[in-house]
Amino acid sequence: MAAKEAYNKSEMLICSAARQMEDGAICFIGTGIPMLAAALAKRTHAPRLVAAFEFGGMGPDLERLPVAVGDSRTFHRAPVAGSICDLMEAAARGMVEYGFLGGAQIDMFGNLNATVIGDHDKPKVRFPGSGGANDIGSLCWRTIAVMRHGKQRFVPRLDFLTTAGYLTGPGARERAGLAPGAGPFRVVTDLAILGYEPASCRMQVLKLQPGATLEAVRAETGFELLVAADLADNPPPTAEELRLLREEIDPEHLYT
Amino acid sequence: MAAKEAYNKSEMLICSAARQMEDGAICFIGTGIPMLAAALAKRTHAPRLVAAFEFGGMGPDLERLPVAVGDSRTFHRAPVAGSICDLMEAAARGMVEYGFLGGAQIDMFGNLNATVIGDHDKPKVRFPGSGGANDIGSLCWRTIAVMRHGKQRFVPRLDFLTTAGYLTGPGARERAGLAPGAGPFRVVTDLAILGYEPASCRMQVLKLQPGATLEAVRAETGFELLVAADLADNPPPTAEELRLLREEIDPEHLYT
Amino acid sequence: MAELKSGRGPLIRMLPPDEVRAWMRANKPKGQVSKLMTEREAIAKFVRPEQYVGVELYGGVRCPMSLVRELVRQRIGPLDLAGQGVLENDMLIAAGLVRRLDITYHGYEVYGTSPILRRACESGKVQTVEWSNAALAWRFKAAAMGLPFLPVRSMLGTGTFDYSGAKEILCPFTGVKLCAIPALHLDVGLIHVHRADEFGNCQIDGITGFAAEMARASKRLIVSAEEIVPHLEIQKAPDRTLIPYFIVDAVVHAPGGSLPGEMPYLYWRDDAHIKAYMEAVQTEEGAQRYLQEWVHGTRDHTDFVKKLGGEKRLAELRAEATTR
Amino acid sequence: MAELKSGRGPLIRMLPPDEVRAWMRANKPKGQVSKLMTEREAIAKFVRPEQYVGVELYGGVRCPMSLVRELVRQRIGPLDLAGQGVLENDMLIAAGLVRRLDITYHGYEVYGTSPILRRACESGKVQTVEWSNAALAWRFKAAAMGLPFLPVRSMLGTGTFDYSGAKEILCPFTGVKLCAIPALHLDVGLIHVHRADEFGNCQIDGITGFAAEMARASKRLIVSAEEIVPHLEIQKAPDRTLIPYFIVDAVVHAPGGSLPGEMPYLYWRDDAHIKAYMEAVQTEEGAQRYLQEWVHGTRDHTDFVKKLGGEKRLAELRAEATTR
Repeated sequence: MAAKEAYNKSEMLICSAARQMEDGAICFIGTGIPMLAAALAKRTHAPRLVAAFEFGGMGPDLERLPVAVGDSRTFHRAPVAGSICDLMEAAARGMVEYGFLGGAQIDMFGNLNATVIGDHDKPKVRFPGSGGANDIGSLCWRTIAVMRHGKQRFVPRLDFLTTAGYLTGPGARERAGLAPGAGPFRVVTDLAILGYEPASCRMQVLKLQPGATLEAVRAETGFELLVAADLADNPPPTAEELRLLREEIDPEHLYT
Repeated sequence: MAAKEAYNKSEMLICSAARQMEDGAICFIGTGIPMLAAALAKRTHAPRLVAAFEFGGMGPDLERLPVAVGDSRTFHRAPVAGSICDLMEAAARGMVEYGFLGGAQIDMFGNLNATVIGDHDKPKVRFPGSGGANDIGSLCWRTIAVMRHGKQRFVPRLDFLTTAGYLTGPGARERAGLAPGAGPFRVVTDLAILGYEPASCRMQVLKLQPGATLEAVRAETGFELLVAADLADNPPPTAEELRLLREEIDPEHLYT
Repeated sequence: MAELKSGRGPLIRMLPPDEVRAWMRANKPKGQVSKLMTEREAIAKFVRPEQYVGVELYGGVRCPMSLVRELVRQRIGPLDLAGQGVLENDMLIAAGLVRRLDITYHGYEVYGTSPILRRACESGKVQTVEWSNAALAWRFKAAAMGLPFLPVRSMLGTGTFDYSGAKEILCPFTGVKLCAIPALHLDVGLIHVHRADEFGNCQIDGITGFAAEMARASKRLIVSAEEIVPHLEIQKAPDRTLIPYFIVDAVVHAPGGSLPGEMPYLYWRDDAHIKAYMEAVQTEEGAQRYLQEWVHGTRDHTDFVKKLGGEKRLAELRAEATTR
Repeated sequence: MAELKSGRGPLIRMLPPDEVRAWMRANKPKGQVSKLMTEREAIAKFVRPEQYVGVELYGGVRCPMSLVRELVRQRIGPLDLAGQGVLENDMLIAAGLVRRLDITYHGYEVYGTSPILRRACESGKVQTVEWSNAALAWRFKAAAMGLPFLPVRSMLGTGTFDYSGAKEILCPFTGVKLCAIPALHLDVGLIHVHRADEFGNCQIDGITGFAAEMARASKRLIVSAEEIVPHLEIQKAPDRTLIPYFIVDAVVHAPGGSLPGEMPYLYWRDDAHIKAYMEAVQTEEGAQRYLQEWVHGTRDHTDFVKKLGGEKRLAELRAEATTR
């Protein structure tokens, strides 16, 4: 690989996440990687992507990168600056296709923990908590988790189930009262792009990141992974993606 | 009575209704007599009266008389131009003290009919329906009905119960699920000012309009009326009230 | 729970939210695309017989009259109606296009009851289900929130409840009795606004009535606007976008679209015309004559405004508009 | 219904709406009276130990920091908190004033978890009850609607539900399972706005977060405003009044009141200060040193702004503000 095309893990995550976004769709975006990914997607294959931010901003130009999901850049030159209820209720009505999520732990059904390690009332580690994640996981059609791969993150059993993935498997979301037809869609990590096998709702490897092997992915995953029949390689960030990211989107390297 | 102090029934109703309003209170106002009464009250004893209109206007100056509960005069120079949910929910929170109501029929518990005469599905007469009346009767602390007296209006049994008064008597509102401590407060007619006897929730005559007798009130009422121990006379419109009404509030005599 | 009552309904319209969710996902464009079209195109494209339709605001104020007249011109019916509206619903009923009505108030305010409603109901031609004003707005709000129902504290204990489609429930936290009202989704909603861009981002000046809720409760939403503005104007004040583009299906340019009703801050209502209308509709024949002359007798909204007196009459009504 | 679950709670705050109704009737002035006062007067007048308090917005944006600092200065606690807020709640917890927290998100967004929250929770000093962001906003909305609860479609099936005070219910119309969340009334709400008049009519520019709902859910509402404007300015645009006077109890003039956070369109956040804060609070001692220097070490908000760099620093942050 030429020197100018060297890239770090963050850049790979951002480019991989950007590629999951669809033109003309509404996506809930959180702080950090999803914001960069959305900014990148808007400048590449998805100019009409509508980035939605849970506190009310919707469809900003993303000329300058927001640093908080409520800051003024989340509604700069946007068609809408509304309220949290407004946007969450739009999601409840089925208007929001994608939601980006993160977390400290994920299980094979795409359930996420962003609350605690250990006992809830006397936790070993207290994380920030659900925030909008639970709502995004409950209300959006498809959620995309972006995380670093690792056994302490891809766990057989969550310490706490903050945000619904497929819960205990097929039909479990619907039995819990969540709207049908929705759920986890992708997990983007530094080692792979993962999806879910429709019949079992279990996580499966779809693509390997450049340089990663299936063995490496398995070694960093605490539960049994399925593998897609057409397992493919995720292409590395292109020179243009990296240029946009470094020169236009995050020139001050706030995030990368 | 001097000629210049002659007045018609509408004027008497308006002046009587205006006197029921309290300074610094929020009152739901409907089209017609309540609007004139509110405009008069603001110019006399209640300059800080806040007239609220169900479609969102609140606290207008009432310099020009609204002709509809949603027109632009209901929020002219007002602090708030909101929405129907906004104002109705403020009433649900206990913020609205008074509500004015009208109707085709009223019973001894202050229940009102503004829906039909005869069978609901094949009515003899179809009236406009509840509109905001049912909400005002359910949510405001005290409602004031303004009606012409007459046996066909003051009836022993309503054809249809559009808006809750005291329903079947003491405790009935609470049993139905309505918030406690609220209910009908006054009935202003061309013959009398009526209230409700607290123990029985039954309508009682508080004051007689100028020239009216208790016998006349009873003759025009289709149910047994209680009479306040301190039955008094309601003073006729003052020269100043009439002047304001005729010269400032409704100079084109749209309503009087 | 045996003692909890239900209104006898019927529920003219009750869509499961999950069905609507899937419909919204499949049918609403989520990117910003131009939706500008004529009133004729918009009505022909989105309104079908047997549908459930609603209009906003009320009392001849900011009313989508140009769209309603076009609906009458195209004679699309029978329709079910969400029942708020003085001139709009009145005209649709007069045109014989209405089958059932979720009524809350239908009358002429100070001018009393509607002879058109009276004839329709007293003859049994139009079936009514009763609601309060707020209950109907809250039913839209339930739909706007993506919920199948909302609890409210109106209607309890009354005939309005008994002849509605509401149900009593008990609060799971406090045990108090509440009135549960079902979400109300429109097949087509009609709203007139002050300004919109080509994508459907809308601003309203003054009270907003139940526009925010009804717009979000509409499967198809046709917006008419006094003014079509460049997108940049919307972008400069995104906090004024009451109705966002992604819930709008058609944007129709209609200056004077609320006539003969009022448009706050822009023009006052045409009282002479409204009075003439009210006199005309006292009889069935008069009502039909009015429709013939003012609706079928005008090609489109521009033609209607011209017939009303054109720019000269508009200037008079603008002069009477309420100021800021 | 036996299979329906309840979160294990506890409900830190659940007031019967009828009690709040009566309280609102008795205690809120409904006419327009001046409520201008200093931050010191407002906090001293309305905040008491053992109360349930909440702030808006979130993430160091339009945050009522001047009021929160004054609350810390007056050392009023223990308090229960509605848990949204990066800098505000963090500072109140650091000051040892918080007992229980209805948490949804408490962290530094891109900068990660809050060491202050970690120390408070991991030591068991602060008890948390879990909610989602929207659930907390909807709990305020329930209170704003005068209801004891709202049904929602979040939280179901998760530990967030299990460790909340929510309950499962069945929709009386469709039979679908829903999450019922109880109304959340604040004893005192703190909100920072762009402009207000002396009576408390408030305008906000940009996103409104959960200001409309939280304001209406507050028994006492203290508003700080960048600018106090003549009532006439409010009257000329009554459709911009997001928070009406009759729900406001105190109006405090606080230019730069959101600092070190951002105020949309007016000034960008003071990143240097926020980073220094985040470094300081890595240790308990550092957190106390920060409070000593920047809160107790400043007399009032004016003094705080002066210490931050006064007009010169403000001018820099204004230059970085997002444009329209």
